[in-house]
Amino acid sequence: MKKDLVQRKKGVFAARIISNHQFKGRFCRMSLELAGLGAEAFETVTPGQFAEFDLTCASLPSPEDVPVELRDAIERKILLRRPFSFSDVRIEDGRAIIDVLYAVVGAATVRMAGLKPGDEISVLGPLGNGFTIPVKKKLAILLAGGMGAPPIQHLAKVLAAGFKNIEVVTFAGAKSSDDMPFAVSDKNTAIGPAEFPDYGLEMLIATDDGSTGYKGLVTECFRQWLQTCEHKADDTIVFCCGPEAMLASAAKLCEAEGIECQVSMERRMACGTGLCQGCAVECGTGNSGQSVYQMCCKDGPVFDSKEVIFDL
Amino acid sequence: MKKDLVQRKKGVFAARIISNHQFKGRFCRMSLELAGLGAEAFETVTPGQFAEFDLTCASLPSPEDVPVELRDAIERKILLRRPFSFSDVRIEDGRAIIDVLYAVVGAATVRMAGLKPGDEISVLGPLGNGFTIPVKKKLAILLAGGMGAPPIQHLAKVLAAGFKNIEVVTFAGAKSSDDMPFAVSDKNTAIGPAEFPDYGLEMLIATDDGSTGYKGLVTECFRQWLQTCEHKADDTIVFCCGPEAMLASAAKLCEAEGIECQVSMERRMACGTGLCQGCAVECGTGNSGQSVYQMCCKDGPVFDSKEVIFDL
Amino acid sequence: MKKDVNITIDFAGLKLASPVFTASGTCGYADELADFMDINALGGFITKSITLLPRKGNPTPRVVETDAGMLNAIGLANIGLEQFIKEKIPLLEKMSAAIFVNVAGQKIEEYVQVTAELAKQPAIAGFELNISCPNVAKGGVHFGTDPAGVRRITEEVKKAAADKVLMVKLTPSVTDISVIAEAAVAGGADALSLVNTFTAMAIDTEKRRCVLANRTGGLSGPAIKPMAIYLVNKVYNEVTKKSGIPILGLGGIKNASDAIEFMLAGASAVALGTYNFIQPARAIEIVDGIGEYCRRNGFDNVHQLTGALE
Amino acid sequence: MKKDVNITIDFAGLKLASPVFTASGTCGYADELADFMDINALGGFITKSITLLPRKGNPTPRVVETDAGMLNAIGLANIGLEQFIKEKIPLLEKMSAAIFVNVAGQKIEEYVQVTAELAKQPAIAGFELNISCPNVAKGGVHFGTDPAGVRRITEEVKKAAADKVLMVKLTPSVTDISVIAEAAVAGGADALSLVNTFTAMAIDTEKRRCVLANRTGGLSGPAIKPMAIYLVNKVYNEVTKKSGIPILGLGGIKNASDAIEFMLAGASAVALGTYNFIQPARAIEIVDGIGEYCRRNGFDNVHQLTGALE
Ligand SMILES: Cc1cc2nc3c(=O)[nH]c(=O)nc-3n(C[C@H](O)[C@H](O)[C@H](O)COP(=O)(O)OP(=O)(O)OC[C@H]3O[C@@H](n4cnc5c(N)ncnc54)[C@H](O)[C@@H]3O)c2cc1C
Ligand SMILES: Cc1cc2nc3c(=O)[nH]c(=O)nc-3n(C[C@H](O)[C@H](O)[C@H](O)COP(=O)(O)OP(=O)(O)OC[C@H]3O[C@@H](n4cnc5c(N)ncnc54)[C@H](O)[C@@H]3O)c2cc1C
Ligand SMILES: Cc1cc2nc3c(=O)[nH]c(=O)nc-3n(C[C@H](O)[C@H](O)[C@H](O)COP(=O)(O)O)c2cc1C
Ligand SMILES: Cc1cc2nc3c(=O)[nH]c(=O)nc-3n(C[C@H](O)[C@H](O)[C@H](O)COP(=O)(O)O)c2cc1C
Ligand code: FES
Ligand code: FES
Repeated sequence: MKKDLVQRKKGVFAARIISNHQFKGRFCRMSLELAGLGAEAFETVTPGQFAEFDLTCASLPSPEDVPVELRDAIERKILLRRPFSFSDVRIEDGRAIIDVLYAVVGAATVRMAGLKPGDEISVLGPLGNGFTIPVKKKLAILLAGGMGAPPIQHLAKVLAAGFKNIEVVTFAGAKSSDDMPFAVSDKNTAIGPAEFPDYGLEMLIATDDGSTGYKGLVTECFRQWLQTCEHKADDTIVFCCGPEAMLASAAKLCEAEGIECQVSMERRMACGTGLCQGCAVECGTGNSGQSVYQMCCKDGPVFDSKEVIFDL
Repeated sequence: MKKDLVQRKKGVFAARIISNHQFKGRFCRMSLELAGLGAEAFETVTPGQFAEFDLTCASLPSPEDVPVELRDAIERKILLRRPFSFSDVRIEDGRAIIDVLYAVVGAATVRMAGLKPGDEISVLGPLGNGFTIPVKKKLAILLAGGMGAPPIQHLAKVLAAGFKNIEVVTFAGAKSSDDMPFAVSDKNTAIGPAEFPDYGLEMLIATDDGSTGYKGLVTECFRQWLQTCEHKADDTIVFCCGPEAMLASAAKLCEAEGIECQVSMERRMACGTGLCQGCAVECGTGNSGQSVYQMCCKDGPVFDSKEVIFDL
Repeated sequence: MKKDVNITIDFAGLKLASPVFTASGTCGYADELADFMDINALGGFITKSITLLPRKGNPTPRVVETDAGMLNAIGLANIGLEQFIKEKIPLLEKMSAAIFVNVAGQKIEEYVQVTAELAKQPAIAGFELNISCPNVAKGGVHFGTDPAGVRRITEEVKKAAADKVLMVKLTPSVTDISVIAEAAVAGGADALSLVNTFTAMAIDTEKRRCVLANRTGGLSGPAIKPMAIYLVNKVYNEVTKKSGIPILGLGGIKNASDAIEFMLAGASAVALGTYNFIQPARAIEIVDGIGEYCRRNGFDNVHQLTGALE
Repeated sequence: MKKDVNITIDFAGLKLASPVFTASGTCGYADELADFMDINALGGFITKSITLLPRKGNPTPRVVETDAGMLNAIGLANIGLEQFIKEKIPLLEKMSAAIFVNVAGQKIEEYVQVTAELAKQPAIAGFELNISCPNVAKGGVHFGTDPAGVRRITEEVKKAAADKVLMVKLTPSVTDISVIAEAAVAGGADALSLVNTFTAMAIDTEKRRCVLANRTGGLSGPAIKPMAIYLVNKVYNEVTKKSGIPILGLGGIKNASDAIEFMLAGASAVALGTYNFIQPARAIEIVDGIGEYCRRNGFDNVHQLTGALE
């Protein structure tokens, strides 16, 4: 089975856009298809892993079609790939289909939003280490903050499909309803993004301004919920992805409660493959008081929250 | 009529691609449409004028779809606009339609070939000075070498349409049949590109390798033809566009024969508007033996051949 | 909501309509740009380098594109002092922007002579001393790399400039630009402009020849911006902040956001160079964009941006 | 039709499989790149800078993209000499490419100590002396700008390097790079590599803060290529051509065509840096592309390209 192993390693693959559309404000969904070796490489992706997309070949829209605040930014001649995690990866007819949920925030994502079905981009991946699901847990709590949603969605699906004995509760937070990177039910309550209910999972929503769901930080919503939770800390695990402040506060809470917590970190990346040492995440080294930098792309992006010294 | 004048001045305009396709080897034809002020500005274009296209926004094809010899070149992050003359400009329903005939030769033209109907690019123009048609001439000889064809086609049409009293003979040359930037009749004789016969003009073709028409340089073909020509030198004018060596040899021949000759020059351009002084064409200053640099973009691109000191 | 922002600036004693200039050698003699924008909203306008005698400049090719940049080796092509006064001053007189004449030469005496002659012209607000052009065999960048030389030429030209503003344009290609800036200030410079282009080369691999007839050229455009920002910030912190001498920042500016980077780094005004070629109305769009930025961020006076980097 | 081209080269006495290296700090410890290509077709492999003691490097953000380039301020993060020998040498031993260890430090003694220790390792072919890193407070680029200092450090390290090849990596940010190159050669350098990154800065205008935690960083990538080509050509013409010392050319190489530009300008070999991040198999594609170019242009030996500029 040596051949098999070699073929499944990460690589640079051509991916074809199947669909790509802006569905709400600056948020877009894109599906990509990889065949052959690419499909094999992406077959075994775990939630939290990511890929680096080369968007330099994509066209730029007319300035009028670009939000005013991005017009200067998009004139930069881009060079580097961009990291994206997946909201789902599946195999259909021997091809890997990758779903990406993304926000248009700058020079590369503006170009990305202009990709059309049939267009091809170069994808480097899969990269990094995803979430680890310890089979003996009984409760998994998923926390998604803002654009941290995609890998959490991916994880929710994997848990629903393959870990029937683990109960899953999901929390999603954002500044306001408009900043939720998915559709929210018009009941303005804790009924979640399109995908989550599909997986039959419980979902709670929090917004800073109360425009949907709980009014306040998602970590505060989670904290209150936890007080009513009947599972033992030992049987529980928390998975988070979102802004660093949110990860830090979830980590602190979990540490206090003795709950295992995995956080997916984000850093500016030049390579995504461990070559450049650009994506440093400061991590403690036991009780020595010393710290080292680990690489977000290679050692992460998912870390045990107790290791990370958050950069706030 | 002051307002009119102001509106017709050159400017930066959005142009919409109407059609764009590769029709033979590396040669493509594109039609663009300009509305409003753009249409007014381009209404009065004369053959030999040009515009600067911003192609930085256009997408890049997959490397496999690019000729091997261009694969490295197209990785350059392009910055500057690119100059193109027109093979035709016409007004339809108040819009200006511009036809461009171009060759895919590098980073910008590869992107250009990927533009699709409906896409928009920014066009700066019209620029430079085109050919001047002295009404009292009786014979106009048009010489097109390789990619020098577009403005000559444009000129042929204008002559056919508006100067019935001027007889027109066209010569088109290239290295070989494949390097002719237009379809050639399968009779392998002096029957010309698609557009020329439409205008009812006589057309002679020369190829260095004899693959179509006269075997030899187009200027040599012209020289031989001239010996049989019955018009007086004074009644004759020659218009040329093509490689500098061809222009130089046509200029020399015309000077010897006492025939007026206008040449359309090509230079690497950074601005196209006279700002950078990059596109210098060396020109004599009468009998002083002195020379000055004139700007191809602003003083040309069409020059009286007697002025130019060719750079060979 | 729209707060009134004052975008006029005081630049070495000159009252300018805005902090945006067009850079020497990239804006013709203003008539070319006037086709595309209202040039009176510009704060300043800097001519192509003027030398005592007319210069043809270098043979062609003189320009070539590189990644996010371009090389030029124009070679200080210009019509010379006499014709400049006769033909161009009347054009420039009509502009409301402050006119700076960029002065170049092969010997100090030449700089002095050109400056002294032009100092008599009321249409001219000041001079930009080009001791940093990489594209000429003599003079140019050679003057700009030796501190004692910089000080001396600045002193001499300052005398010739009489009551006009003297701005010294620095080359980026030195080990420590602050030493050169210090020398220019010591010599009496009223303002500094940085940066000029970086010496560079492009090779045509098929012909195995340099693309430019002059072999080397000056690199400009977005590619150089991060280096230019660094150099402006360095000179601001180490030299001009304490002496109060304004910096004209340039090098790779594309848009208002880039211009603001320069101001935050320490520039009092900015100049647009290569991008004039791509978007000939961009200089004015930058004026508007800077005003917009001030409004959005609660600055009521554009000069508050200068050095406002945390 | 396909002529056999010899793409092996002699580089300062080392027989290399090809003239293509991967550049320090951009290729990990080789295992990362091995996922993407056959690293044995590389001529040489240069490690991240190694210092005597481990260095954490700078806080984050350490990288930011700029037009056609990027800034990095990694800060010489590395595991230190001891761990390098224990953990990385066994990995590197398996490679057939010539292994160069990039050596950095804050004092000459540190450079000497690291070099002397590593000179005992048979897996190592040579050293690249980093006297040009812009991202550390002490040492780094400061060593690289003073000719006397460059000569001294080269002499000292040369002794410690024993029979290994000593390559000195030059900073581009000096007034006259040939003076520095001359000093390195006088100090006993067996080869020169140029260029390292250019000091630069990027500002986040919304936060009014430098993007990099370290404020400044080193500019690399396609943006710098025309400057790097010029500097290689200058050092080749003025210094190494006569002394026969080979140059490793780098700075902004994207593909074979860029690599060939460097060789025509005077480099004997080239190194790929930033582009490893974008196309991790590119170094090998460049090896192939150079061979193809030689074939097409009638060169039967790749070394014929060196300095073949008209
Ligand atoms: C492992 C990983 C997974 C990711 N997954 C997703 C995803 O699924 N969906 C999604 O929309 N985005 C995701 N991102 C973020 C995404 O990579 C960036 O939004 C994208 O690179 C922005 O590119 P741009 O050129 O459009 O914006 P730029 O012009 O590069 O930047 C826009 C703004 O964002 C800031 N910025 C850019 N990158 C970072 C960064 N890494 N950290 C902090 N600030 C930054 C810039 O300062 C600027 O203000 C992920 C990032 C990482 C590291
Ligand atoms: C006034 C004018 C009118 C033109 N009209 C047309 C036209 O109608 N149709 C058309 O196909 N082309 C025309 N051109 C040429 C066209 O501008 C170039 O082919 C185009 O800019 C190439 O861009 P690129 O990025 O694809 O190639 P690049 O990568 O820039 O260059 C490709 C190759 O061409 C060479 N090259 C590029 N520009 C020039 C130049 N100006 N002079 C000499 N060599 C050069 C380069 O050295 C390189 O070998 C015209 C040029 C001028 C100045
Ligand atoms: C084509 C061209 C010509 C130039 N000519 C001059 C000149 O004559 N004198 C001068 O001091 N600078 C000259 N410069 C330098 C510019 O004024 C400016 O310093 C440089 O281009 C950096 O700015 P940019 O990146 O915005 O172009 C020239 C630049 C270009 C591109
Ligand atoms: C992320 C990064 C880290 C680097 N680290 C080092 C280093 O440790 N030592 C060194 O001598 N050069 C280092 N360099 C410089 C490169 O080796 C090279 O000189 C420079 O990047 C120019 O080449 P490029 O444009 O191909 O990247 C680094 C460059 C980058 C981009
Ligand atoms: S992004 Fe380069 S090491 Fe992580
Ligand atoms: S192209 Fe700039 S002056 Fe002609």
